[in-house]
Amino acid sequence: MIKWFEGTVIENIEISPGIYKLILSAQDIVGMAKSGQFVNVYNNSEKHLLPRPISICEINKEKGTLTLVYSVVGRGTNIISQIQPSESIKLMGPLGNGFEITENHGESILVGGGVGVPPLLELAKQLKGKTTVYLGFRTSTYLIEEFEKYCDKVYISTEDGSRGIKGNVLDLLNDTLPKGKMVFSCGPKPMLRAVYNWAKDKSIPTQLSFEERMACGIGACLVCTCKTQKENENDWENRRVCKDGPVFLGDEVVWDD
Amino acid sequence: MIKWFEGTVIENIEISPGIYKLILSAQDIVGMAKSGQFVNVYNNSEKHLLPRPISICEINKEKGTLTLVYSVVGRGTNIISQIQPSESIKLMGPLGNGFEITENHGESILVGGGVGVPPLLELAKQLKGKTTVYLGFRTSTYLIEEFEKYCDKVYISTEDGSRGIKGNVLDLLNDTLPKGKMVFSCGPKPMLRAVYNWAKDKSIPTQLSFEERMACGIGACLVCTCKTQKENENDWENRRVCKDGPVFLGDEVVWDD
Amino acid sequence: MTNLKTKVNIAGVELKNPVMTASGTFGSGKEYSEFVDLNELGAVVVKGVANVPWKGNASPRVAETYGGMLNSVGLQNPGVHAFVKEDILFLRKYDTKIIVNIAGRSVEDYCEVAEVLSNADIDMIELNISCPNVKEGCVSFGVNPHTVEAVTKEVKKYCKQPLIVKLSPNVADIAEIAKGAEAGGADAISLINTLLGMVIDIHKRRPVLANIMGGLSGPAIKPVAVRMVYQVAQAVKVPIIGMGGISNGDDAIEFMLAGASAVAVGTANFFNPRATIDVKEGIENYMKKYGISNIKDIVGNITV
Amino acid sequence: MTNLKTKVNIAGVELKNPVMTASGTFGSGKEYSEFVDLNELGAVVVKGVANVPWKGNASPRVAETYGGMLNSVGLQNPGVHAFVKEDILFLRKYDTKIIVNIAGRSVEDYCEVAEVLSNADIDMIELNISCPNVKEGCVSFGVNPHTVEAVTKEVKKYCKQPLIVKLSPNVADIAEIAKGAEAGGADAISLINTLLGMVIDIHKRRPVLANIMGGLSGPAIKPVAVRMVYQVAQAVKVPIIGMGGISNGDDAIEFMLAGASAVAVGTANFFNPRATIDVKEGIENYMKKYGISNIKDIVGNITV
Ligand SMILES: Cc1cc2nc3c(=O)[nH]c(=O)nc-3n(C[C@H](O)[C@H](O)[C@H](O)COP(=O)(O)OP(=O)(O)OC[C@H]3O[C@@H](n4cnc5c(N)ncnc54)[C@H](O)[C@@H]3O)c2cc1C
Ligand SMILES: Cc1cc2nc3c(=O)[nH]c(=O)nc-3n(C[C@H](O)[C@H](O)[C@H](O)COP(=O)(O)OP(=O)(O)OC[C@H]3O[C@@H](n4cnc5c(N)ncnc54)[C@H](O)[C@@H]3O)c2cc1C
Ligand SMILES: Cc1cc2nc3c(=O)[nH]c(=O)nc-3n(C[C@H](O)[C@H](O)[C@H](O)COP(=O)(O)O)c2cc1C
Ligand SMILES: Cc1cc2nc3c(=O)[nH]c(=O)nc-3n(C[C@H](O)[C@H](O)[C@H](O)COP(=O)(O)O)c2cc1C
Ligand code: FES
Ligand code: FES
Repeated sequence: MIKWFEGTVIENIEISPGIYKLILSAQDIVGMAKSGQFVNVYNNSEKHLLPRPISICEINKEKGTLTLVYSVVGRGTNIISQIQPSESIKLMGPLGNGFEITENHGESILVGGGVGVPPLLELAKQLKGKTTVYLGFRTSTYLIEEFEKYCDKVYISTEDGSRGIKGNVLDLLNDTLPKGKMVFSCGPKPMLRAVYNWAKDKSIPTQLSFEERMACGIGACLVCTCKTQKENENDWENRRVCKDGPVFLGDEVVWDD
Repeated sequence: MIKWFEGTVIENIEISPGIYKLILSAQDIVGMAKSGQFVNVYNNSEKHLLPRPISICEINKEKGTLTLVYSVVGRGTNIISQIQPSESIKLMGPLGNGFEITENHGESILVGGGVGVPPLLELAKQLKGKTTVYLGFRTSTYLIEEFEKYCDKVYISTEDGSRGIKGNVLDLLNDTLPKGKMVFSCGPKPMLRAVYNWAKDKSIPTQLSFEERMACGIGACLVCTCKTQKENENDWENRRVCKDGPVFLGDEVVWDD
Repeated sequence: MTNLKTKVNIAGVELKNPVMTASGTFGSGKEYSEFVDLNELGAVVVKGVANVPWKGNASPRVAETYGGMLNSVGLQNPGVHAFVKEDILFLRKYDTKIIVNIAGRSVEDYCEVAEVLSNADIDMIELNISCPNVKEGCVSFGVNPHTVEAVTKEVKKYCKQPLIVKLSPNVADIAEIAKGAEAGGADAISLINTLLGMVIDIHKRRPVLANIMGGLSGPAIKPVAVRMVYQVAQAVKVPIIGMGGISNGDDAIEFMLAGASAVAVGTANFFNPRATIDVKEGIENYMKKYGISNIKDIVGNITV
Repeated sequence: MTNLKTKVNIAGVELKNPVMTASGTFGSGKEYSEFVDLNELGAVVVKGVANVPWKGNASPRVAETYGGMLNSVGLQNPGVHAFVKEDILFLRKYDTKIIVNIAGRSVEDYCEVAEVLSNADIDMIELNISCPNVKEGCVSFGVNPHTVEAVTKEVKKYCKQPLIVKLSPNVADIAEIAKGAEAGGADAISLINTLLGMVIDIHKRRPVLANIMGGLSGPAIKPVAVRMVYQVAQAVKVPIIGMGGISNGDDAIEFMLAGASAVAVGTANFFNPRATIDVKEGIENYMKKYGISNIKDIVGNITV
């Protein structure tokens, strides 16, 4: 069941330049939420109307809270960043399919880039086997300590070399050549493609979380699509990132553009 | 010189159900402002864009403040009513021609209806001779004490008879048959027409303040018009309420609709 | 005022109230049924279906604008056969009317869909000759009154249910187009579809939409929609279903006063998933406030 | 980046920057000169003038809408003779170009105004065949490419200054209309004028505007305007002046990327009297940010 409700803001702080951590009381949905799912954040502004999709970064079942970590890139996220503790905010969630966690994946490889980093945190917490994490940032980094708490190894890259290696997560993967039973990745499409190709080459299956511009967030309007292979057919179809995704298997995605 | 500037809110309180008194620090314009002029109040909402014209109710030159008294009727005035002291608000003013006060009008008759009452207060303060005031309200009344301070006689009508006589200002005029050298009036057009006809019958000249929907407020867009007689011609023209008005002589107005 | 009469009759089909969903914004009803009791709606108008599955346009397909949005979905749909198999059964569980929006690239396409649907358990067909996001067919049928008449007449032959013709606002004279639809046998007219628009990402220096242009919907277009409903109401006798930016009861009343017998809620669902219900309740509140017992007394009831 | 080249050349007239005022929203410049240094503007486009004084429509003439407004001024103006006597002298005190928008009820009317203006000290003439608020003439000329061509050709005969033709967005195919204007000899094309719209007061149950319908302007219409500028830029060779909802520099850049060589600011003046200056400065900031030294490099420079 997807819920549409008012969440109460517990904390909304800048954890890195332009990056905010928003903790929400969202009892209604924490019980259902999975890692890799997202919520739609509605806003009070009247100039723009569409909700903003933000991934779930952490789920705290005891406290009944969700943590979202988001980058302020435009009008909507800017408005969200100004919400004060104890104010309430309209939310819809949990949305999307989320990552598929089997009993024991054995060794898992997590690869996140930019705002693709936060959705991997809850996943990292829940994965049972050994987890190696690759996080790529432009300059400033965030959530590293949290990942270090839950993961066996955390590799970092920054574009300017200010922390970890200078380069991107692909450089890290090629440097360290991790082994694993599943790659989980979230980030910009070019990165996902590179991660997919890297993993395919090593015959490691991939679960990739996509971003696409959305309107409804629940599969009704068909504006958010990912080109995927049709089962048992030499044909493709446009599937809904918000409902059938955001997580797709790397092998089902048509990587032509 | 018309100024466009940020005024600071000193007080913004409900003085009667749905009627607010807004005191603004507006040093820039108090020196120039006249009774019967108005200001444009810009708003922070993004759903509606046009400024709201509100008459100047009081001018305090020592304190450098303006008082506006307004009724909350829709989205814009509702937003204005929520502004808190010490917040600032974009204003443009003083706008319009204002009432024409000659050295001594002798006896003046002031007639205000609804939100046409506030603009008469500053006028009442400034008029030198005897002033008789007629104020018409729907149910609740406001600013009466202030008028009583500055005027020789204040008559009140309410539609429900809750204060003063039950009826309207025309009933009051007809009951009391005041004498005067000038009638100043502000209120809804049907009231202005009735006041004009009443005064004309008694050969008393009228200065009438009109309301019209506006956009620019400074005479540039021509959306706010009052049909007036052309001088020395058997023809009429549409004059701008915001620039050529809001005060017109009753005799120059074409009363055909 | 205990008994508000909110029923409206569109071409012989009685809706319990005038509130519908706008095609393409409400899927086939299932997704929004988590937030909205579909029994409360006059009708559910489902996403356009064609004779065969359509893949739709490339992504991105949406761009937000001031008071609205552009979409360039391009009528992605699983085809009428999949629709008939999967969606009707779900909707029939609810006490609401089912209206199916149909898309085509040629008159034959439209007729084929209409034929399949004429034997399906649905209440009305809405002919979409107004989608700006598909190159062939669709909107090109919608900009000339003679073509509108011809395509309406042809499709009508295959319909057992009443036929609504949905008009494009991207025309110089909407009343002429509406007359064409009426002359072709339309049982009702719905309008407006989206206005053709474009948004450019000034930082990437390219259009936001992969398809370059898209259809503008939402509150921003409401004045254009109200005007067109009013113009069409003066020009035709068939009932009108009004839409374009309706977000609350007051908006719906505005369309009904302009001459619409029913209304549809589209983009508003995206920013308020319960928009349809808010519209319905808002209409009832207006009726109570002004002591209007029968909703029919609102339709076209303005003094000009 | 100390030397930003912001000059643009429209049909031989060099503007110091691409920012103009939109006709009808800026009077004859005097009112806004209290807030804006007119020397900072590329051009002032004045309110439409006709051969004789026009009284305009009845009041109310304005209705606010979501992200925009309707107006139904109906081209009230004191006539070209009064204009020539009073307003040119004022504007000539400033180092800015003067563009005069002309209105008419017939081709002869337009020609008469053009003839008077051709001997006046102004820089360009803008032919308004797109005002939705006047019944005769005006918009009726603007909806058919052949009429547009014919009226342009005729008026052009009387113009000594370059002629801009201003197009109506209330058409099915704006590119065809633009081609008509170009074929008729237009030296430049400006667009868009307002979209025809209507607002109903649901409490009084009557249209807000005395004239029933009016022209929709403001941010709400921007996506439609950008789309039309883009379409026209693909269709004609003459320079384009883009307008419709421009409120800041980013909006202006969007129009220029779509293909406009210059832009005009209309409704934004009403909610921000310094909008023209903000637009000008915003354009400069964009140029600096992206290291664009010559503004001409922005025009039409998108990847589709
Ligand atoms: C499933 C999903 C999960 C996401 N999770 C996160 C997250 O955890 N943290 C985070 O910082 N960001 C996340 N994003 C991206 C986030 O949604 C956008 O950054 C945000 O919508 C931008 O809104 P804006 O108003 O600030 O930007 P603007 O550019 O002003 O937005 C304009 C429009 O474009 C849309 N848009 C702009 N950028 C994106 C984008 N990258 N993806 C989707 N829509 C976009 C907006 O929603 C809006 O409709 C996620 C996106 C998706 C689809
Ligand atoms: C010169 C002048 C002086 C005024 N002085 C006062 C005053 O001192 N106190 C006071 O309470 N009101 C005054 N008014 C009326 C006041 O401007 C409107 O009540 C106000 O604009 C309503 O805005 P809204 O958003 O709350 O209402 P809405 O109805 O939501 O406004 C919608 C649009 O209509 C316009 N509008 C609505 N009603 C009026 C109206 N009566 N006159 C002009 N425009 C209107 C709004 O400005 C806006 O553009 C004055 C109007 C004018 C023209
Ligand atoms: C995402 C989206 C998809 C749409 N798909 C269709 C469609 O398939 N068929 C159709 O006739 N109209 C379609 N429309 C148009 C709407 O039904 C409606 O006419 C238009 O959006 C105006 O109403 P609104 O402003 O309330 O959204 C679509 C609109 C949107 C926003
Ligand atoms: C109040 C008003 C009056 C206008 N008068 C004219 C006019 O006289 N001639 C003309 O060609 N356009 C006129 N227009 C149209 C504008 O010049 C412009 O094309 C339109 O408003 C779109 O731009 P905007 O959204 O920036 O306002 C007028 C617009 C408004 C709002
Ligand atoms: S956002 Fe509507 S289907 Fe995905
Ligand atoms: S409001 Fe623009 S002229 Fe009066």
